[in-house]
Amino acid sequence: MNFGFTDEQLALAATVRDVLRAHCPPAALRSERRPAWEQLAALGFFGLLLPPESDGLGLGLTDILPALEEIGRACLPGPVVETAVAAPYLVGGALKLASGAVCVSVLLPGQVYAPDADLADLIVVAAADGLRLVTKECVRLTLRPGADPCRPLFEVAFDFAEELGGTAVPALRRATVATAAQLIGVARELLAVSVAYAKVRTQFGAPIGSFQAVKHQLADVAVAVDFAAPLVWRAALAVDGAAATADRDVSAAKAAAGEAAVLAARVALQVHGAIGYTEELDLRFWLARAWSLSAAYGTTAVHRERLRAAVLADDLRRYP
Amino acid sequence: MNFGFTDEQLALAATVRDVLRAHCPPAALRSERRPAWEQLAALGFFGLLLPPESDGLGLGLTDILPALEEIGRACLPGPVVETAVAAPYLVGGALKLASGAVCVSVLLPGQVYAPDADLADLIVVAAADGLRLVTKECVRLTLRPGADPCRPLFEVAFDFAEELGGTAVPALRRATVATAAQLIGVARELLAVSVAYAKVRTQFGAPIGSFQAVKHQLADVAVAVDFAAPLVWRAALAVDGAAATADRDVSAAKAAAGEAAVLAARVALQVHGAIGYTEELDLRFWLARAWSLSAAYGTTAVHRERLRAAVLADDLRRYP
Amino acid sequence: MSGNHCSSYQACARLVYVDLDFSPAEQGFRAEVRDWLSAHVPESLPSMDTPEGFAAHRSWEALLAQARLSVVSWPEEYGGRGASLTEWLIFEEEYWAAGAPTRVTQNGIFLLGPSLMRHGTPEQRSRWLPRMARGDDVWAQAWSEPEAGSDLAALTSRAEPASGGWRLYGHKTWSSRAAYATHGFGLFRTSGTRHRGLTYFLFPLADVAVRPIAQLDGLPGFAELHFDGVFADESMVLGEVGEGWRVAMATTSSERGLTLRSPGRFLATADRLVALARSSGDPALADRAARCWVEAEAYRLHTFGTARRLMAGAEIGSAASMGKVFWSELDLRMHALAMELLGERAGETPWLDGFLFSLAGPIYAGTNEIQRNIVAERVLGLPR
Amino acid sequence: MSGNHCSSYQACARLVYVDLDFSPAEQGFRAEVRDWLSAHVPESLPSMDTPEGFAAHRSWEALLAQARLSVVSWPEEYGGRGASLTEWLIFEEEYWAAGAPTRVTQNGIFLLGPSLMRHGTPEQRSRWLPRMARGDDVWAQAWSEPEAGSDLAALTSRAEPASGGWRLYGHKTWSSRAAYATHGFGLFRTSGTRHRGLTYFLFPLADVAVRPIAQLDGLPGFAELHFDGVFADESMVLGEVGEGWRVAMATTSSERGLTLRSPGRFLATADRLVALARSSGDPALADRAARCWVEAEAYRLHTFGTARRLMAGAEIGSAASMGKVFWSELDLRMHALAMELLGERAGETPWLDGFLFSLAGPIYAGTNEIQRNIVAERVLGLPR
Repeated sequence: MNFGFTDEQLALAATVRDVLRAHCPPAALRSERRPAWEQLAALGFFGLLLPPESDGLGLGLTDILPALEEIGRACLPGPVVETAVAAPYLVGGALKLASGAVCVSVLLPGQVYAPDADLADLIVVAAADGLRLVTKECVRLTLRPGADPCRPLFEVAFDFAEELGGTAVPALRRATVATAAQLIGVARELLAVSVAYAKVRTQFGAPIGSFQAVKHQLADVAVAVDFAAPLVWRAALAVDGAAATADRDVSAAKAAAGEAAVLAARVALQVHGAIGYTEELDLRFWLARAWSLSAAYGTTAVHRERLRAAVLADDLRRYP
Repeated sequence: MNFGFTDEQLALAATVRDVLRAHCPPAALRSERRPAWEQLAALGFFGLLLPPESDGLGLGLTDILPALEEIGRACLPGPVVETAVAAPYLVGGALKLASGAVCVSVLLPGQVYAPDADLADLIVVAAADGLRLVTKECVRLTLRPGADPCRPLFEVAFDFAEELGGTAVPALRRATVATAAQLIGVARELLAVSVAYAKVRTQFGAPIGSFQAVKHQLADVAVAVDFAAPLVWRAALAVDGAAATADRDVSAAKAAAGEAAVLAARVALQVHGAIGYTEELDLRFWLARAWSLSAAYGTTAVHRERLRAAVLADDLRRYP
Repeated sequence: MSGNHCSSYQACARLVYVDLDFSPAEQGFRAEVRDWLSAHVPESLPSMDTPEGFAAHRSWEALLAQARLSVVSWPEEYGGRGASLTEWLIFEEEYWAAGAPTRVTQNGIFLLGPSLMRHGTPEQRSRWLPRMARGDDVWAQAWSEPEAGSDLAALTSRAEPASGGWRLYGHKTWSSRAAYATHGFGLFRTSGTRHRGLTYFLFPLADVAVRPIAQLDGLPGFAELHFDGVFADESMVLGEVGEGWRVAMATTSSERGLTLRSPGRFLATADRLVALARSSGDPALADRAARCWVEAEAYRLHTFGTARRLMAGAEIGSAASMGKVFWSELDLRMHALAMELLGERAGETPWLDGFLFSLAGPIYAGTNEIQRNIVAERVLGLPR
Repeated sequence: MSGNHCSSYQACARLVYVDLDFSPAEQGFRAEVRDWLSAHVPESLPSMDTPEGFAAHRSWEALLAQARLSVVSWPEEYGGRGASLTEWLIFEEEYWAAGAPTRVTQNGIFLLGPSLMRHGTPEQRSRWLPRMARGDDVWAQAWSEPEAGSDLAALTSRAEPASGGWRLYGHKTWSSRAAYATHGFGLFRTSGTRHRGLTYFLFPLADVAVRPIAQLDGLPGFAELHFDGVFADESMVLGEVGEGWRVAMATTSSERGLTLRSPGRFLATADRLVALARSSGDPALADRAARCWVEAEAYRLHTFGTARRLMAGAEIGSAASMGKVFWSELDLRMHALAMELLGERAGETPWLDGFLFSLAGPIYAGTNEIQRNIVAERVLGLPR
C-alpha cells in the first residue's frame, strides 16, 4: 500500500510543467493551435506509453497522470491526449508516433465529434463493424460549434479508410481517465486564480476573500477537487492493471473530476463577477476547458448512469 | 386572479392560533396527548369541511389552509388532520363528527401505519377490496417505533369491521395537502426559533447570527419555505376544484413542503449546536414533527417519483 | 361522502376562495397576445451585440410597439395599455413561450422606465418614455465602476456644475448594450460620500467615449464609458440633485423585483428542459428536470401572490431578494442540466449561450451573496 | 496493439507504480481480524447510554483487548500491536463491515490517547494507557462550557494552586459518555486569557458533580460537569502548566484527522445504503446511493494517501478540515437518503438513530463553518 506518486512520476510532471510554463503561456492560447508540441515531443512525451518496440518507454497511464494534470493546469491546446494516450493503443505501430511527428485525433464510441481533427494526420474512427484509420488526405471535416475555442470539434466524413484490428476499449478507457486528470488540473488552476483574485479585489473596504460566503465557496471547491483526484488515480491503476472494476472506476473518475471542474468554473465566475465574462481575461480559456472536457469522452450524466448500473448490479468490489 | 388568502381565511387562522397559544403551549407537548382538542371542537373546527347536512360549514380545504399552517406551527399533537380533514370524506355521516366528540385515525393507501390510533374511536382502513370502518372495541394496536413522540404510529389488526362505500382518494388527497400545510408551519416555526437563537447566542464575541455563513443558511431556509408554500395553496385549489392535475399538484406540494421542513430542521440543529440535541429543549418536538410529517402520507421520494412520472407523461398543464 | 359533499358546493361560498382563475378579460388579452406573436415572431435574429442584430432587434421593438405590446403595463399616453400586473405577467408568459427575441430595450423599459415614472418631470416623461417604448432610443445602464461593483456606493464618477447644467467626469464599466445603444443613465457624485450626494443623470452616448468589451462569445455585450467633461443640461437630471441613490434604488428594487425576470422566461425554459429530458430516457436526469419544472411553477405562483400584494398597494421591498436568489439559481440549474443532457451537441442549440448567461444570474442585479445578506438582515432581522 | 503492449509489461517497471495493493502481512492481518470478529461480534448491544448497555460495551472492549484488537496501532507495552496506519485502517474497515459495536472508549483512545503519547510522562503513559486499552477506565472529554462551544478559547473554568496540586472550579458541558465514564480530561485556566494560560487536567469523575443531559432519544449521552474545588495532584496535569492549548490541539487535530472517523464506518454505511436503494427500484434514489458509495470510496482512497504522508513523517494539519467537511456531510447525505427510502419504517431500523447522529457530524469536533474557515484561511491562504 503506497497510494501516492513516486518521485519519478512527480519529476516527469515537473519537467512537463516547466516546458508548458515556457512554451504555453496564456498568450499562446490566443495565437497558437499546438503550442509546446515540439518541446513535448523533444521530451519524448508522445512515446511514454508506447512499448519499446515502437521506440517508446512502455510506461503505464498511472506514471504520466501527474503530467496530465499539468497539461490541464496549463490549458494546453491540441490533440495531446488523443496522440499520446489513445493512439498508442490504436495505432501503436504507426511510423514516428513516438516522435510526435504524427498528430492523431479519434472518434470512438461515446464521442460525438473528433477534437482538433483539423490538426490530425490520422483519425481513428470507430465504425459499426470495427475501427477505421483515416488519413488527412481522405477526410472531410465540418467544424461544429462548441464552448471551447482551443478544442474545436469536427464532424468526420471520409471516402477511403484502412481497417484496423483490435478494440477501442483500452484506448477509450485511457483517454477518459487522461481527460479526468486534465479536468483535475483545470479545476486546480481555476481555484488558484480565483483565490488570487479574491485576495486583491476589494469591495466594502475589504478583500472579497475575507467575506465568509466567498471563503466557503472556495473551500468547497478545494474539497471537491481534493476528493475527486484519488478517484482518478485509482481509475488509472485499475486500467493499467486491467482490473475487473476498470470501467466502473473510469466512470467514477470522469464524473467526479467533471463535476469538480464545473463547480470550480462556476465559483470562479461568481468570485470574479462581470470581469470573468470578458474576452480580455485569460480565465475564459480555463472555463471553456472545464466545460468542454466535462462533456468529452462521455458526459457526467452518462458516466453517472454507468456507475449506477454497476453499483446496483452489486459491483461493490473495492480495491484490491 | 387573486392568489392569496382572504380576510376570512386569515381570521380563521388567527382564531386557531390564539386557541393553540392558550391551550397548546410547548409544556403541553410533554404532558398531553390531545391538547386544545376541546377548544378546537368548541370553535367548530371539526365541522369546517363537513357539509351542512352533517352539521358542518361545507368549507373547502383552501379555506382552512392557513389554520392548518398554524396547527403545524404549534406542533399540535393528536389526529387532527385525520379527524377534521380526512374523516369528512370517508365517514362524513358519522354521528357527532362535527362536534369533535368522535376521534378518527386512518390507514389509507401509501400509509404504513395509523397515526395516533390509540386515541381513535374509529379507524378507517383501506383493505384490498375497499374501505373498512373499525371501531376501537374491535381493534388490536401495536405501537411501532418512530421519530415523533407526539405522533405515535400503530400497526392495526381487527376481527370485525364495517364495509364502507366510496373511495379513499378525496380523503387521501386532502390529508396529504393538509400535512404539507402543517409542514410549512413547522418549517416557519423552526426558522423563527433558529433566528431568535442566532440573535442571542454569542461566540467569538458576536451573535452567531452576525456571521455570514449562519445568515446564508437561514436565508436559504426562508427562501425554501417561501417558495414551497404557494405549491401547497395551489394543490388545495386543485383538490377543491377537482382539477385534472390534482394528483400531480398534491405530490408537488408534499415533496416541496417536506424538503423545506427537513432543511429547516437541519439548519435549526446546525445553528443551535449541541443544545439542539437535548431533551430539555422544546426544539426537539418540531424537529421530530418535521421528520414524521415528511414521511407521512407518502415520503418525499414517493411524491417525487409521481411528479416525475406525471411531468414525463407530458402533464405540463398549468393552472388554469 | 365526497359526492354529497360536492352537491353542497354552494355552501362553500361562505368564504371567498383564493383564486387562480383568469378573468374573461385576462383570457382575452392572453389570446390576443398569443395570436399576434404566433403571426409575427421571427424565426431567429442575429445576436443583438452585432450591428445587424442590434438593428433587427430594434425593428422588432418597433413592430411590438405598433401592436401596443412593447410596454403593456405603461399608461396609454406613453405607448402602453395600462395593463394590470397580472396582464403583464400573462404577456410575459406568452412572449417567452412563443420564443420571441430578447428585449434590446429592456434596461430602459425595466430599469430607467420605473424611475422616470416615479421621479421624472412631466416634460421628462413625455420626452423620453414614448421614444423608449418604440425603441427610437435604446438606453444602457451605467451603474458599475471598476472599483464599485457590488459596492455601488463606492463610485467616484462626478458631476461638476457648469453654466446651464453639469459636466460629467469619470469611468463607468459593465454597461450592457452600450456598444450600440443611443443613451445612458447612471449615478454621478455631486457632493458628499457613499450614498449621500449622488445625482441621477441621463446622457446621450454620442457625447461619451465608449469602449466596447468583448464577452466570452467575443461579442461586445458590455462597454466601458469614459466621461471627460460631457455636458448635461438641467433637463438631464432625474429627480432632485443629491437624491440619486433614492431614485436609483427605486430602479434596483424593481430590478430585483418583478420586472427584471418574470416567470414566463423560466416557464418556457422548464418546458423545453422537460422535453429534452424526456428524450434522454435517464430517470435520474428526468427527476432533476421534473424538479426544475415544479420550481418554475412555484416561482410563477409566488409571483402571482406578489402581484396581488403590489396591486393592493404594498411594496415588494426586501422580499424581492428571495425571488432573485430563487430564479437565478433555478435558471442556472436548468441550464446546467441541459448541458449534461446535450453534451458536445450543446453548441448546436441555444442552450449553450443560455448556460453562459444563466451563470451571470447570481452575479448581476446584486450578487446572490448580497441578496442573502439582505434576506437575513432585513427579512429575518439578523444583526449586520 | 494493446496485445503487444501488454506483452512488454516488464518495461513498465521503469517507474515504481503507485500502489493500492496490500502486502501479504497486511492481508494476513485483515484475515485474522475478519475471522476474530465473525466469531465474536455480538448480535446487538443495548445503548451505551444505559447502565446495562454501558456495562455490555465495556465488556466488549475487554474482549477486544484480550485479542489485542482494542488499540492495534498502539505500542505493545500499552496493549497494542504497533500496527501501521494502513493496518489500523484495515482494522477499521473490518470492524465496521462486521457491524461491531460503537466504541465506548473512543474519546479516551482517540482524543486523550494521542495527547498522552505525545505529552505524557512515562509514568502517566504506563499508568493510564493500558487501563484505557482494556476499558478498565472509560474517559469522557470535557472541552465545552456553556459560553465556550465553537469558541473554545473563551472557556472560564479555572485551576487554583493548592498544596501538592490544584483545585478545579467551573462548569463544563456536552461531555459525551460522562454519565457513566470513570475519568475525564479537559482544559482549565491557570493564568492568562484566551489561548494562553490554559492547563490540561485529568480527573476521576467520582470527585465531580455530574448532571446527565438527556438527548433527543431521552438517554443521557451528554453530561454537565460541575467543579467546586475538585483536587488534582501534579500527576494529573498533562504537559506543561499553561501549555494546555497546545496539548489539546494535538488532540483536536487528530480528532479532525484520521482517528476520529476512519473510512471503514462510511464504507459499511454506503454498502448498506446501496442494498436499501437496490430494493427500492427508484432510479433517482439509486443514483444518489451510487454517488454516496463512490464518495465513501473517495474518502477511503484519500485517507490512504493521507496515511502514506503521515507514515512518511508529514503532519495532516489543516488538510484534516477538508476531511471533516467531506465525511460529515457524506454521512448526513447517506442517512437522509435512507430516511427517504425507509419512510415510516425507519424507526424499526438502526438508520433512524444513525440519522440523528449523522446530523451532529457537521457540529461536533469543530463545526463545519469553522472547518471551512480553516480550509479557506490556512489551506488556501485567504485573509482572516
